[in-house]
Amino acid sequence: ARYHLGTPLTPEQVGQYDLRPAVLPDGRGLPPGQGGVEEGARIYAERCASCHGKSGEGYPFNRLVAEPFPITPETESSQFAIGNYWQYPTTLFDYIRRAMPYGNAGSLSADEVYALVAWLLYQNGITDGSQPMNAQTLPKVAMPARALLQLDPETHKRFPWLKLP
Amino acid sequence: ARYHLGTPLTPEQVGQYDLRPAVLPDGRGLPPGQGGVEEGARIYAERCASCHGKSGEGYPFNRLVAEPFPITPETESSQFAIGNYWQYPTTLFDYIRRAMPYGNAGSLSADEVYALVAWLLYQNGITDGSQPMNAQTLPKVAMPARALLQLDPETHKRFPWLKLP
Amino acid sequence: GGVLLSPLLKAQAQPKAWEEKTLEPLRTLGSPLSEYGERSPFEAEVVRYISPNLRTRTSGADFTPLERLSGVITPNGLHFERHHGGVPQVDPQSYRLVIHGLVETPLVFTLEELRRFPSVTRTYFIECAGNGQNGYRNPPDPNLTATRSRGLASNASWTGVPLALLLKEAGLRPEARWLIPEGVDAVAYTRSLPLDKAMEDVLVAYAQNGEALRPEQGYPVRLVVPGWEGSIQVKWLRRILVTDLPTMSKDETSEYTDVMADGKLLAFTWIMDPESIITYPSGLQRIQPGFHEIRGLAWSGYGRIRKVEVSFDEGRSWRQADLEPPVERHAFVRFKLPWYWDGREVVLWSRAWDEGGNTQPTREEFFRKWGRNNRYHYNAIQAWRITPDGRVTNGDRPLGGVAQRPAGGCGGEVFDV
Amino acid sequence: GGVLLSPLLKAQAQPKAWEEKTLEPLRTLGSPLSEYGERSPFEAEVVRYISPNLRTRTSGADFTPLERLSGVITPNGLHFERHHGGVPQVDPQSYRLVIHGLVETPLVFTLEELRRFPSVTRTYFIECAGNGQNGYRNPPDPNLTATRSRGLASNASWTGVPLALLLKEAGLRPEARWLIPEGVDAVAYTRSLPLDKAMEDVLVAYAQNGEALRPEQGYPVRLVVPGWEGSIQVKWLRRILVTDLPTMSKDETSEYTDVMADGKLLAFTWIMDPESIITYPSGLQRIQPGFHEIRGLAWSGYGRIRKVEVSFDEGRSWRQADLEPPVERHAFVRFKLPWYWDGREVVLWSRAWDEGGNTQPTREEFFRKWGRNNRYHYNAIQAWRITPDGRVTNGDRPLGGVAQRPAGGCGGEVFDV
Ligand code: HEC
Ligand code: HEC
Ligand SMILES: [Ca+2]
Ligand SMILES: [Ca+2]
Ligand SMILES: [Ca+2]
Ligand SMILES: [Ca+2]
Ligand SMILES: [Ca+2]
Ligand SMILES: [Ca+2]
Ligand SMILES: [Co+2]
Ligand SMILES: [Co+2]
Repeated sequence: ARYHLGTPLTPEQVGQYDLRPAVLPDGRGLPPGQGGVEEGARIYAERCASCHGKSGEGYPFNRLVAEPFPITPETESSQFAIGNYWQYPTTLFDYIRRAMPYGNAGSLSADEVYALVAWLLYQNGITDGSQPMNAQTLPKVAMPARALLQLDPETHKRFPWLKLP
Repeated sequence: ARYHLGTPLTPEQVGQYDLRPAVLPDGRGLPPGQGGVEEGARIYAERCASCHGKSGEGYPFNRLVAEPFPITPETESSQFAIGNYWQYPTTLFDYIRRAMPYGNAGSLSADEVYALVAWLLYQNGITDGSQPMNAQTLPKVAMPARALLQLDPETHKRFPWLKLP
Repeated sequence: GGVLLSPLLKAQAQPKAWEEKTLEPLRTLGSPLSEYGERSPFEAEVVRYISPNLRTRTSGADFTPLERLSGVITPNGLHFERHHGGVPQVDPQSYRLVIHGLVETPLVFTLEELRRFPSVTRTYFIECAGNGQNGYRNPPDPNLTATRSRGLASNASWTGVPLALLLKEAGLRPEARWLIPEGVDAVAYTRSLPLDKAMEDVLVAYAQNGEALRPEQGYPVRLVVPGWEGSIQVKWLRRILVTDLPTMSKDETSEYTDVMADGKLLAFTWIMDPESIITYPSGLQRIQPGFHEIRGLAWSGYGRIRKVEVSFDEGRSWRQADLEPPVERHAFVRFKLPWYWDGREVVLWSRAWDEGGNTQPTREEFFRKWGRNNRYHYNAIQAWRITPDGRVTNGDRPLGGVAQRPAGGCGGEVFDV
Repeated sequence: GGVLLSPLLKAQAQPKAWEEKTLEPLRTLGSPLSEYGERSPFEAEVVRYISPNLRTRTSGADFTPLERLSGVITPNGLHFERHHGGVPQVDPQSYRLVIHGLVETPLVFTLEELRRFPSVTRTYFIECAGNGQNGYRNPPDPNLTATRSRGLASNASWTGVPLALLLKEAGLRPEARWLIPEGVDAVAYTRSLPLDKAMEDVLVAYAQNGEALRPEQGYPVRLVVPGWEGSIQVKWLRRILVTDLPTMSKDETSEYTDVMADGKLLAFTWIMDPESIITYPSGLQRIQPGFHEIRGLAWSGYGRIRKVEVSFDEGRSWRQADLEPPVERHAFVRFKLPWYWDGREVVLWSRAWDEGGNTQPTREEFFRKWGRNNRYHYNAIQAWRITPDGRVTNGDRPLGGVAQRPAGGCGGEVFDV
């Protein structure tokens, strides 16, 4: 501290300010709790379907469900969605907790978010839906598009230490 | 003409556009016509006094009448006016024609402007009021402050050819 | 008389040298002093372009009207917009920035405290990774304008505190590698930013072209990440988590991840490639034969622009344009080339070169590398065709293959479904 | 535990680390896209200063709020104003510029034609010759602010056509020496400008900070005369008479003519002397002990600023401030100096040096040359006094002699009677 500006925060204060913690690909930031496909389907219908379509096919807003095959250069960009394009399962929890339902984020419990994540992964053909999602299971889900992901070569040149999780 | 942009004007067109010609210190730009102190006093009372005071003493707008001695560094700047500060008689015609009465410029005839100029010079003690003002007489009036006027030395350095009229 | 005849004729050929209205302002007093000036009412139609699809969207983008502007400064009212949850209204009194995670002392700053730190003012472009998205259309849109071609980019003089100073104030732990900045908008927008870049030149900015940031650009505080894609320059910045891993947020995985022609997905394509756009003459303008100054803008995320070239024969030969000084790093540069149009059909191209030796590809070259269904980082040469009637239209060449239009992505023009 | 104790204590000493309101924007969607952005409503009180005497005046001036701004660009809505017949509203369609007099071919230009010429964009300050007028007060006004001290100056990126090109287009006759530019306002404002300067760097400008000129700055076209007093940079330009004599117009004789201490009157004091003003900390601000970055603006009509010095002991010793790049000719430069205030009373001075070796005088030195009743070209060092309570007031020293306040002149603060 060289300028003596800013006020130190206690760990408690940091926790209070950290309303929608960032979830990291290794699972840090995931809360206790869990949820499965069935509750997910129910919550989805209630809280999400009006914007993302009955089964996640999209409209008026983003498509959420795709084939579980990663995209190819021929895939229309309107088809890009969780199943074929998302590369990390943890992103789902992170984003739904921080931003959804749109305009009313923060209104879902941790269990509800886990359930929605479980349903969306299942609906996208990525999981078989048998396992509830929680802080242990979610980070282990393998996303098909991850196999296609590489670091931009220019970024690699500039930051040789940088590795994708 | 290297770019062939812009439209040439005939002398007639230039004349029409030159609504309030610039008056130069040698009298160029002054129109035919003339006017004397008496008409000047009458027109002043009608058209000017409401803004510049009954006898040109100012209020709500500029003071127009001062002692016919040039200002000194001790003269309050609120006392600066035609008699003690203006350096060229032609400026009076030029400015009244182009700008006065304020908000209604262009409404005075050449004779009327000459008359106002005659009255203002007389009122400031610069002329004895016996001569009507016109394109011949006006440029010859000697303004006391002209004797104090010098070119800014920095301007002289930069433009050695430049001389004050 | 003979000498004057030709100018006389020209004067008479014109409808009228001036109008009654030309002289009107001389007749009445104008407006008094005012506390905050507005534009002339005659400029009211110079506005950002909002796609008809997106007029009421709180997640979308609009475009700076590049061809209506001069010089390199983007006026604050016309800086392009891109947001994912609408423009929040933030009270500067209650505003806070928190730095926490792998630091010695988590700190909270008020706006006033941020402003007390040593400040830096620099001119930087900000460009959406989706800029140029209309270039993915095939066949090209004949009615493309410079605005719709490259208007998701703007340039401003930003003032703020170097992020490095704030991080040092909190004290970095040795394991720290990444920063996760977060916005205080309705989607708590987040991205991952390598600590190295932050220590180099990232600003925690509070002013834009001299005044406080505009709400659309993050009032009261945003990140400015020189040369990098706009989406990483988090606005309405409420906190920065210092950590050892990137978060792989929604906006760095389901958006702003690039689909390449070889089938790969590229993560973290942060640096914006060199770019240029001729703004005059440009799409939907109409010109007369005679002298014109070709004008345009160039910029690059790799540093300074070194030169801009203009071709009148689809790249067979090039003429070098003048660059208007000062030519700043990671900032718009105005280029200019005097030109006499003889009235014959012509196609204009421009390409920028930066100090790293990078330049812009043709469309064909671009798509050899980037996927046809990608939505980002299009920086191929933009062509303008001038037909003998003086009309300017999109001169881009159609590509082989299927007809297509981009969907999703930065949301500049299309529904994101 | 022990290590954390001190930060903990500090955190508890503060009223609250954040407020409920801090988190509010996370809860609701923000505003959708908009065509022309406005300032945050929280910035509404950052406005130009209009003297209570002049609120409704159509001849007067108002001040740029220098201490509320960052960097060097003056936002267009806050550029200082000065006019003699109100701000006319000019229709760009009917607008014309005529060049006549000692030319081969008198020409009339439409705005579109002016824009077709080769263009130049440069950042230049414009300063009213009456800037600093409050410095003529004796004793000094203790409540002076940076705005009221030096706010009749602003800085913008101007785009236009070099006047030289228009003059060459009309063709100059050999006797031509002077230009008489005229405005299309209610007083048909005129001045005299030597042809030499016009051929050097004068612009016929149509854009300001990227967009069209603002009405108060001459929409659609004004002169920009780099480094010279603002009053010669004629706005709403309707014509230029080319001639062999200056006109000695009202505004170069009854205004903007300088009364010197030796009793002489100086005509044509065009070049603006070097100037600097500390904007932070400055008059009526209040600061806390601890770190501060002293910030200010400097400029000179003689060219580039070479250095700015700050004194903490009324000129006995000086520290050199940092100049923020790019340092441009005839433009505002931002200077900065890191400083730790120990809470003891101190007086801050700044002085600018330009590339011609010119600097600013003290008040005493200034008045040895300039008349005490002059109203223009005040550029003496501005002092700010900081008292132990952190309040900043005018630190200028009273002069001997009679009490006085300026009257008339640029009309910035006083009635012109
Ligand atoms: C009122 C409309 C609305 C509702 C209700 C809504 N969403 Fe969304 N959703 C959106 C919008 C708009 C976006 C795009 C935001 C952006 O542009 O970043 C989005 C984006 C998403 C995305 C990211 C899609 C992608 O590929 O980028 C996911 C996942 C998502 N929503 C899940 C949900 C879930 C789960 C719910 C219910 C809990 C939900 N949404 C409810 C409007 C809505
Ligand atoms: C409605 C108010 C008004 C009326 C009527 C008016 N004036 Fe003025 N006059 C002004 C104002 C305001 C100014 C200062 C303009 C400026 O700031 O440049 C002024 C300035 C002048 C000046 C320049 C003073 C100086 O020393 O700078 C002269 C001379 C003058 N007026 C003469 C006249 C005459 C002659 C008339 C009548 C034909 C007239 N005025 C009528 C308002 C008025
Ligand atoms: Ca496609
Ligand atoms: Ca006095
Ligand atoms: Ca998406
Ligand atoms: Ca680009
Ligand atoms: Ca006066
Ligand atoms: Ca000055
Ligand atoms: Co990218
Ligand atoms: Co002067």
